[in-house]
Amino acid sequence: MIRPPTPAAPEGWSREEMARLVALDIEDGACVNLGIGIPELVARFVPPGRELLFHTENGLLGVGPPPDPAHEDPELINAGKKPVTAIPGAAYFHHADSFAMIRGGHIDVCVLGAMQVAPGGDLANWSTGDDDAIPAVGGAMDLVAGVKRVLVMTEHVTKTGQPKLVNRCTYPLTGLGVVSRVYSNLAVVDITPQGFAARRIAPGLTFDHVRERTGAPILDWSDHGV
Amino acid sequence: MIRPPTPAAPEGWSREEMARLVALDIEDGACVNLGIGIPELVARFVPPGRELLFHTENGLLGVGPPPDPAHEDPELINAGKKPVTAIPGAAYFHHADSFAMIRGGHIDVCVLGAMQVAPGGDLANWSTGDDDAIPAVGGAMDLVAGVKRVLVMTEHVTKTGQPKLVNRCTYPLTGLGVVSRVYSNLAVVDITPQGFAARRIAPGLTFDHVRERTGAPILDWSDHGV
Amino acid sequence: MIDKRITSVEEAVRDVRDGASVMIGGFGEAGSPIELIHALIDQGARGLTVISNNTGSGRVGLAALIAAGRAAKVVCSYPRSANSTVFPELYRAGRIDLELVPQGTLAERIRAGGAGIPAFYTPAAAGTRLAQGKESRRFGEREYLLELALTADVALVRAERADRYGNLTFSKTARNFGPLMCMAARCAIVQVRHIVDAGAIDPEAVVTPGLFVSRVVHVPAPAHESRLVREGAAYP
Amino acid sequence: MIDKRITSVEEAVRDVRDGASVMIGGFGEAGSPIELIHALIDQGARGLTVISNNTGSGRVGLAALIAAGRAAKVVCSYPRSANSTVFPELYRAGRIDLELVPQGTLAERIRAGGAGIPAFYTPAAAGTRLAQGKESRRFGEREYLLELALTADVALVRAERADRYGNLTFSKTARNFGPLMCMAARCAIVQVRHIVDAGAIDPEAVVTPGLFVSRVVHVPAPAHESRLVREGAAYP
Repeated sequence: MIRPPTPAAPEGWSREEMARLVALDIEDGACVNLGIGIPELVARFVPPGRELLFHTENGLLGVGPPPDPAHEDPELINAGKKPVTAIPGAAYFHHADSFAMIRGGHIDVCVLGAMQVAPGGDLANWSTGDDDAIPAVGGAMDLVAGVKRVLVMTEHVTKTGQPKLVNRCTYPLTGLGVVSRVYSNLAVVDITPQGFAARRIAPGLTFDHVRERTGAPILDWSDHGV
Repeated sequence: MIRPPTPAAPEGWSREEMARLVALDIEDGACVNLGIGIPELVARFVPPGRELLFHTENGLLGVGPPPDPAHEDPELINAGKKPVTAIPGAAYFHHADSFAMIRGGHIDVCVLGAMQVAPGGDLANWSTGDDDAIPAVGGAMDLVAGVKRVLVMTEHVTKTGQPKLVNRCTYPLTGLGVVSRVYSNLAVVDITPQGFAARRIAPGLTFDHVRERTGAPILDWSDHGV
Repeated sequence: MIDKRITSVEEAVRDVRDGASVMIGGFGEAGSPIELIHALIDQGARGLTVISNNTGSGRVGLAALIAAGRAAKVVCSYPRSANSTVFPELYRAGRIDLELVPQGTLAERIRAGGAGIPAFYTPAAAGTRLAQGKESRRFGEREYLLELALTADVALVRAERADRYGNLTFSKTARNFGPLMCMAARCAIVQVRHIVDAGAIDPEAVVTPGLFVSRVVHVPAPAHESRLVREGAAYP
Repeated sequence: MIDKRITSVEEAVRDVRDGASVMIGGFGEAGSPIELIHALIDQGARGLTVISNNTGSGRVGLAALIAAGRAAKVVCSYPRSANSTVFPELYRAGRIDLELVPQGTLAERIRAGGAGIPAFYTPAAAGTRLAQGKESRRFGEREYLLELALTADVALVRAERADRYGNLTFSKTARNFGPLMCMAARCAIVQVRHIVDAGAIDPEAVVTPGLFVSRVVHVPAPAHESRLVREGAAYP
């Protein structure tokens, strides 16, 4: 019996493991904005002894964990429009104040998804550029322009196996030279003056394995590359 | 015995009478900013049946009457730094919000003093322009640029008898073409496309008396001039 | 006596004209003034320019207004929704215009409109496709775009409490664009859960001072948009 | 644990450097952080650029800082006072620079600095002497001036309540420039009458969210500036 080709099994780190790596890299006391989707996982992995303050651009600093379903409030949501809670010490504010925080450099870290990242830190994460697609940008361009450190969490390649770390973004840009570091399922990759540099490789994988799945030159600055 | 010359006795309306005229001209429900000094008197003469909402640019909408001395609070003051009260229904806000109200056209009327007013509505009220004077502008330029209707309360002439309604302001301008109407001790004078026009003359005075003390052409649009 | 209370949502939106620009508060359903929007649908004004962060869910509220063909254009940061095809279908059919604006730029343009600032510079979208047709300028090391203020004829906003002066407080993240739209609209119409006596709102905690508000309508139990969407409701 | 509380005003201003730009809150005495200013005098930093609405009263607080010769320049809307000759004398002697800014423009420039807006247009001062040297531009029928954002190394601010996160509320008209200066300074230092537990400030009523604040100092009974001035006090 002939079986249809199946997508490759996920390899490298799981999403939870990626989120844990991101959380470990965020300094104690930081104000953090988590993008919609996978980045939301980061809040679960704040290391003991550290306190992060989570910001959501729809007007809350001090986002707490999701409520149990009985306590969901349609007026207390995050940017992904999911119910959240507010910690003691939280503050609500309007959208102009919220984006003043973002644009004014008062948010230390944001964690976003990506469609493509280029070696200079260019990010494309809002549109495929298809004529038929409904363009929708949300707050992504404001976040990458204003937040001090922009981290990206993403699968290393697309569902069809295309690299997301590329020489040049072919999708419409979200921002130019904005990304600091990429956390993929295969590697932690820094944006450096020399371009992409792998800082850490997922267990069981080789640097060559990562390089073959990266659409641009990449340096091996990982421990096992030293 | 020879006596030194004394200044002319005040003529025409008293300051309180001027304030009453101003108050009568402000529509029910208006938001009003009263300048420092004589304009503050206007609040005492709001006609029965009307409610005005007083704004002070240092962050309060809903200014109430002055407190009795035992209840003065150094943190509840007006733009002239005098103690005030807040009415039930008042709101406090910061300076950027306060001037958003002003600049954004949300204040209906402001009442200001003047050094000079020109026929096109130009106002000079912040500096004599003397080299030795310490320049200090406060919120006057923002007020005249943003408030919908700028009323001026002033003596018709200076202490030395010089007209304050002039062909051209010789003192540094506060704003160009901003004044709607002037309430002096001698007359109520509109700024019109034809220049100054006296709408009302103080009792016992003639239009000629006013004209002689005005440093620019002035029309007689008063009742007794019709 | 200053009293901005209006007896009904119908009365509150009665004079919205064809071709009006209408700011509509809310981020998703949080803060969306669903009863005012439904009243506007009933009222019938057409050719509207709608300024709102989203384009609505299901076939109620903002999505219903758009589905009814009343909006000629939307100015918006995120016109996609997991549970609504109303806007995409009209947009693909060329029957509605879209001005796509980054969310922070949208918020700041509305605030600028309310604050008498005709234009400002922002780094957001510099160097991207959304910079096309915009002036750019360097200040220091960076490139910024010139963005123009947004004002509107009318704002429809949902708040939590109001007094007769129109002083407002909001509820949690339902605040979002409401205070800004009240500033930027010539006529800000606000539906509130509670109307309280003057003085009942702590003057230190007023979010929107009354001078930004024209009309207040009491809607004590507003519909839950997400519940209506789950139930498959359509308006009217 | 995030905790912005500092044990003393001396400790709070210890690292202010010569030549620093320092925003100082207050409108007259309301909101003036007098204990922080006195600590800054004791600390000794010189050549400061002071950004403040006024230049102080008598010979205490801000006036004392200026009298001590610590300010090389002030950026200010109203540097005159009925009861202080400190600034006028230094200014006439050419020993201090002044950048005179209309009050609303000053507030908006500080907000812009905090909000990442490098520049904006305002109608205030267009066509006046204060427009000299500034770009002007028409939008619609009117002329506007381009105004640049203001930021600072340090802000000294007085507030009413703070929690460990630095969330703030203010007291009445002592709010004035405080929230804006907290936004615009790289290090915002705030003296407060009351320090409260996290959660004790209603999250709907927080005026300055904690991320704008670097340090909080408890000054339970701040001096009344006007009383000191009446008594003829001088600092130090």
